[in-house]
Amino acid sequence: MTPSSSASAQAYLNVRDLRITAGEKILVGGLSFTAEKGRVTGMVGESGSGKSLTCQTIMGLPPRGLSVSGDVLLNGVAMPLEPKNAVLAHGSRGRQVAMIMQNPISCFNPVCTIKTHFRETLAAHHKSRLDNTRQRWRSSLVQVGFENPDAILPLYPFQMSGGMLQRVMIALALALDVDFLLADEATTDLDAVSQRRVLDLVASLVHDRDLGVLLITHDLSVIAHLADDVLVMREGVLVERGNVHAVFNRPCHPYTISLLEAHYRLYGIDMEASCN
Amino acid sequence: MLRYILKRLAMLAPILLTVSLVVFGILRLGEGDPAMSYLRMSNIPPTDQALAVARAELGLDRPLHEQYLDWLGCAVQGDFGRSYVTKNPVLEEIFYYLPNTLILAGASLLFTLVLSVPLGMVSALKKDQLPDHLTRGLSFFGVSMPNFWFGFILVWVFSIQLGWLPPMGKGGPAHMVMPVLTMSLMSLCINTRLIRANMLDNMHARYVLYARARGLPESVVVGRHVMTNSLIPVITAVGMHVGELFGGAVIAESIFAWPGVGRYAVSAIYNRDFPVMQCFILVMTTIFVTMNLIVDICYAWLDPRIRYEGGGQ
Amino acid sequence: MTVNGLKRHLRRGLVAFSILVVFILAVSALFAPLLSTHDPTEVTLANKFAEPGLDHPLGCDHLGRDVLSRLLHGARTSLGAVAVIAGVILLLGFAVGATAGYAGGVLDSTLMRICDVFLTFPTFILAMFMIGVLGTGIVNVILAVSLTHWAWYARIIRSLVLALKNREHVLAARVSGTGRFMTMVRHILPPVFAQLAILATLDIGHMMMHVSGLSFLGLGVRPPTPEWGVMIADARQYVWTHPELIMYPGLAIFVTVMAFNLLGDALRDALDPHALEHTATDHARRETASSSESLQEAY
Amino acid sequence: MKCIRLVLFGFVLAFCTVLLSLANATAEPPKGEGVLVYSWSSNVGPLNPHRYSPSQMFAQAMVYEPLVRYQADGTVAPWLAESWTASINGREYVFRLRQGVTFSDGTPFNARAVKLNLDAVLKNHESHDWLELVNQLHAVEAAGGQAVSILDDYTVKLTLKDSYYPILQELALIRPVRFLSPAAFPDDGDTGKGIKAPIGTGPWQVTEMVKGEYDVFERNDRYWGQKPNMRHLVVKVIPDSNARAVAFDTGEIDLIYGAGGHGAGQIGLDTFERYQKMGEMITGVSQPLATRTLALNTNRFPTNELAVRQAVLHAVDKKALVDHIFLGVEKQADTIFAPSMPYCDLGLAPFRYDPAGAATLLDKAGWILPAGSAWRVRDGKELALDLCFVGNDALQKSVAEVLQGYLKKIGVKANLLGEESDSFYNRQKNGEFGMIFGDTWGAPYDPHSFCSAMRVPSHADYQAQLGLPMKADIDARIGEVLVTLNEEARRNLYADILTTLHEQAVYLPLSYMTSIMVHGKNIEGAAFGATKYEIPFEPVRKK
Repeated sequence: MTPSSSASAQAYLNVRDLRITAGEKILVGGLSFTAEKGRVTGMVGESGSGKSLTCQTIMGLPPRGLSVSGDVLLNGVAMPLEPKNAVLAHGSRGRQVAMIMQNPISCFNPVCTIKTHFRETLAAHHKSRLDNTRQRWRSSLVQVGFENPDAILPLYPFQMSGGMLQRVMIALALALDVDFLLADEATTDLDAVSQRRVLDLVASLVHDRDLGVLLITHDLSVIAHLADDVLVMREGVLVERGNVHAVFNRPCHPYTISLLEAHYRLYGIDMEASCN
Repeated sequence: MLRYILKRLAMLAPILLTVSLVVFGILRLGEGDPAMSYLRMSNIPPTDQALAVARAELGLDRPLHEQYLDWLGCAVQGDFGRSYVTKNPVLEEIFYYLPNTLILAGASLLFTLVLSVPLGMVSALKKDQLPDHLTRGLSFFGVSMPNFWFGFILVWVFSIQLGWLPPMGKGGPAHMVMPVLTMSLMSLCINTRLIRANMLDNMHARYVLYARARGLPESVVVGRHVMTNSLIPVITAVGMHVGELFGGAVIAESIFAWPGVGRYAVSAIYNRDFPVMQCFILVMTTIFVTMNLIVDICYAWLDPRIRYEGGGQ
Repeated sequence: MTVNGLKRHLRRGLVAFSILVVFILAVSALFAPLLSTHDPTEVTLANKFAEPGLDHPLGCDHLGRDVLSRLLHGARTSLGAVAVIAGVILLLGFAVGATAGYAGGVLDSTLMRICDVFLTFPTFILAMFMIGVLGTGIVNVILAVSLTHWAWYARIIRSLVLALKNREHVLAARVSGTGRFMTMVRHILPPVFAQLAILATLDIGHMMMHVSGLSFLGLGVRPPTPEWGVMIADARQYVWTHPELIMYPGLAIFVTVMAFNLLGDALRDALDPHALEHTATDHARRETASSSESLQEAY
Repeated sequence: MKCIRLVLFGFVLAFCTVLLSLANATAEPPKGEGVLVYSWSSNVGPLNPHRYSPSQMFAQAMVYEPLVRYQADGTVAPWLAESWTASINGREYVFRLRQGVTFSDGTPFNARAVKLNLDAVLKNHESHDWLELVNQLHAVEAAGGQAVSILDDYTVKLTLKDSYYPILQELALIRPVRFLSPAAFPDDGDTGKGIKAPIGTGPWQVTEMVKGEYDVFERNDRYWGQKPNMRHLVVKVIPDSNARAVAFDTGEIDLIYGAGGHGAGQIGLDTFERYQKMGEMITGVSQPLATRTLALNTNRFPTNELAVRQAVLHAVDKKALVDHIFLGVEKQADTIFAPSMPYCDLGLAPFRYDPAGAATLLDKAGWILPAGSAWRVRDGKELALDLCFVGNDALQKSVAEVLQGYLKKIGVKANLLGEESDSFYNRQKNGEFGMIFGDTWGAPYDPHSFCSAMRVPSHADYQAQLGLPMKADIDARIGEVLVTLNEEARRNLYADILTTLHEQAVYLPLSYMTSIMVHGKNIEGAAFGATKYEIPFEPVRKK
């Protein structure tokens, strides 16, 4: 199924003609796609294809020194894209759409406890103190599978494992009641068990809370396992998109085919066989 | 945390013991003859007989290890002997002048921190803009400026030419301006550069990106995340600055006739007043070591990584 | 882009300037007797405070000695002393640091405890004390400054060697059967030397200020040896009537130190051992109570 | 946020500490009307009249007074003793004390006080053995006699072992024969170990001593003589002569007064010349007070040779030295004692500046200048000597560098050895020098005390003269001159001694030291004392 123009009007995230350039060099060239709530949209592509850049730009945080054009509509509202307007965007950033990142241990401030991270995040979005309570932090930690959240809160990031921190990131997003999650290589550095656990968690959240997810990864098995739709990126351009089954079973673009081939060969699966 | 502090405190004693051994070793193995200085300062003609008497009196004729243990025993009780020149107990003299030096050093350290933090921050936040260029240029000049020359230029400009500041001595806060500037210039510039580099490093850290992605206001992002992580390493640098400042104090006190322990020590060196030199270096080193200990404890206190790793070992 | 270009231009200009200054200094230090028009110690009272002119390009000092000749010979003293100090420090620091880092075990901890003792003292104070005991003179100054500085280097070299020792390519070389010595020579020494070159260049200014500072206090070289710190101290009493006499040697120190700092920065950029440096710094920071490295980094 | 708070907390704490210590430590000397501000290189010290360093002589002279006072013309005048009589044999002196004199604490000054003080001095006679007067008195005591006896409340008799003629000069010295209030004596009476308080009969009394910063003197309102014009005298501690000049320029001090010369003196002579030329300042130079000289070692190669010593003396252009280094403030010296000193006007022929003559002398002695070499050689030995000075005394350093230059011109190599005072004095003691600086002591020590010390092995002069064939003879004559009562014999003996030393070229006198003085036009009445050790602050008035 290809998203139609009418569907794009209702889509939660709507990216139109996004261009990112660094001087003469085009990093992302005219990217357009949509993603909806309650669905997982996968984005694949090799390193340097502009996936993470797109993700950061959607959050309104493109790296300094890049020029950005195009629109990002969130729930029908245009997000400012220039970094100097970042302050304007912060109302929806984090509150409606949250990002979880790879290598989580480097994403937490090493000298602050998990509690501090919760408190400051909620404080940034909820003015009232009533909502910013220990109760709330605990419930979101429980939701991501921590059975004893009180033991987690006073910990420092370096005292926890990557998988745990990844789940804390998700818990931080949940505590804000976000509608949409950008998962940028969120499971790349994790061991298989933690990866599985995080992916299962994401899947259940999509199902239970009608969360929308944009899942960026270069691991095709993760896409196959979790995504509903898939976007294939190459050198800043979208080369193929569609329902995950459709794309994986009948790839059209040569790049998609080579990606899949490489993946199957690595896992010793004969491509022809699996397609048929 | 308590364990960490105790562990560090326990290390203090052996460090100071070794320090005393080194000081004693340098003193006894050097060429100078303490008996000679003692006699000259006592206005006793240094005949061979008088020298022998003085050596016996000062215990210089006994085996080295005995001399050391004796000396250490006295030193532990705060008895560093009497100055050859003034005949007063050395520790008393040193402690008399010490507060003046500590005032200067403290004020310089404070000045260094108070000024370098905003300068470093502004420089990093306005990277490659005018304030940054100015700060970087100034700090580069400052790092290359010999403090004994700088002090004299200050006197020349502000006392002789303009007549704004008192050129020497101790008195009100105005008397402190030039010595403090002279002493802190180097530390200030190093610190500014350090903070700027740390800030820039940290601004590209992933946790800053994540903090922004969580929608934290910029004030919180910079004020809490970038700042804390940039400033905590500065605490370590404070330990180093103290060492530099002590060196600077000797020079500043000489230029500005500040009645501190550094100037006293220089005159003691001219006179070869060995007990004073000995006590001076021991006291300064003890302060330096203690400062570093405090710095380390502060560092551990502020940076949980050290606290948890260091304490567990 | 033009701003960046300008910056690069400026930077390149500064580096060229620093290389030029260091070159001039080295030349004047090496060939001071040939370049200077007068004997720097020759006293001609009739020329006291002579104005700059053809015969004396920078004039004469309070004893009628040619200032330019004294400056040139001062470069010889200052740079010579610093060169010897740097050599001693590097040799000693390298021997101790590399041995400790590579050998490990009891030897390592023993050597490091010795370093700790030297790191415990405030450097300038210890140097003063040593001069006080040993007496003044260029040899004692060199001795004092070297002995107060080498331990930093030993520590840094040890951390570098330690960090490198466990690097993949070094481990790979070891596993594939290269001998200990050859591994050291091939894989560990070159990056350590690169790092040392940077550190030493950045530190030369610092050492120079120590030497001149001691001389300024009257605890350094003995007269009539021309030395910049001594020249400043000598010129102090004539500052009202002849302020230029205090400016020349001061500027000489300032420019020299600045040139070496610039050169060190440039060297660091060129050799870019950034990753290495970080491993080493992290390592060292955990180990040393007083992290000299962060200070070094800031230079 | 926890972290930031902590850092802030640290800052505030540090700031408070500094403020607190500042507030505590700031002490202020008196200021304003009636306060004269002077400066010295150190604190004036404990001011024990019977001890030496670290007490400063100028301050001891302000607080304590002698029985007789040395005059500028070389004679002694009555002071605490109104009159005296000497016995025919020159061994007994009876002093009639001035009545109505009290110490500044109100204790009367009388014969008892004099005896108490002299006994205290004799108790520690070892530390005063350089002073023949004390030796003479002690010898009497040692022989079972009484050196100091009270004849009545205001009459004291001193008994000497020999007829030592300079007794009055030595009684005029600043230390150790001056008088501490009996009330300030320690309980065991031994002033060698310390005193309770520095209380004397002098025009000033100490009221405050702040170590490393300043000392305050106050007018002694009980003073029997001319009372000081100023209520207070503040002596600031300024160890460095440049800092002193800056302090004077900025009005921190009112008066520069004392020896000239950067290093040991008050200000550099160039600075003094600047004030002279300025015109807004009143400057003054005293009459010659002592001699700045170098001793040549007659007991050491190569100065053991008369020709070399004579050549050295002829090689130095003293006029240029005096013009450019001493800037005319100190006059050229050709003999070891100024002719104005007692017994010293002998009309000795000076060693003229004559480099050619010096070279001829050396040539004749076999010292040949090889072609292409800067230094003379004889029998393969280079003509080189060690020139020793105190390394951190800028004036000595300059002079040494100049001398090195002159000697180079006649092919003599001078190795400069600028060392700490310790090593320097060590060389004076053991004779490890070729040429060494040594000033004469000036009035009232010259010439008798100085000559007397030439017989003591630990003096540079003894070491320097040791190589002279007639050294034993010189020592014998010195011993004789000090106890002879015959004026004519004394004159002849001195002439003999000084002529021999002059002709043997043992000393290279450079200049006659003077004191200098600089003050603003608001100060009047400042004048020079009779010796270089005292400063008469009493008549000084600040408008």
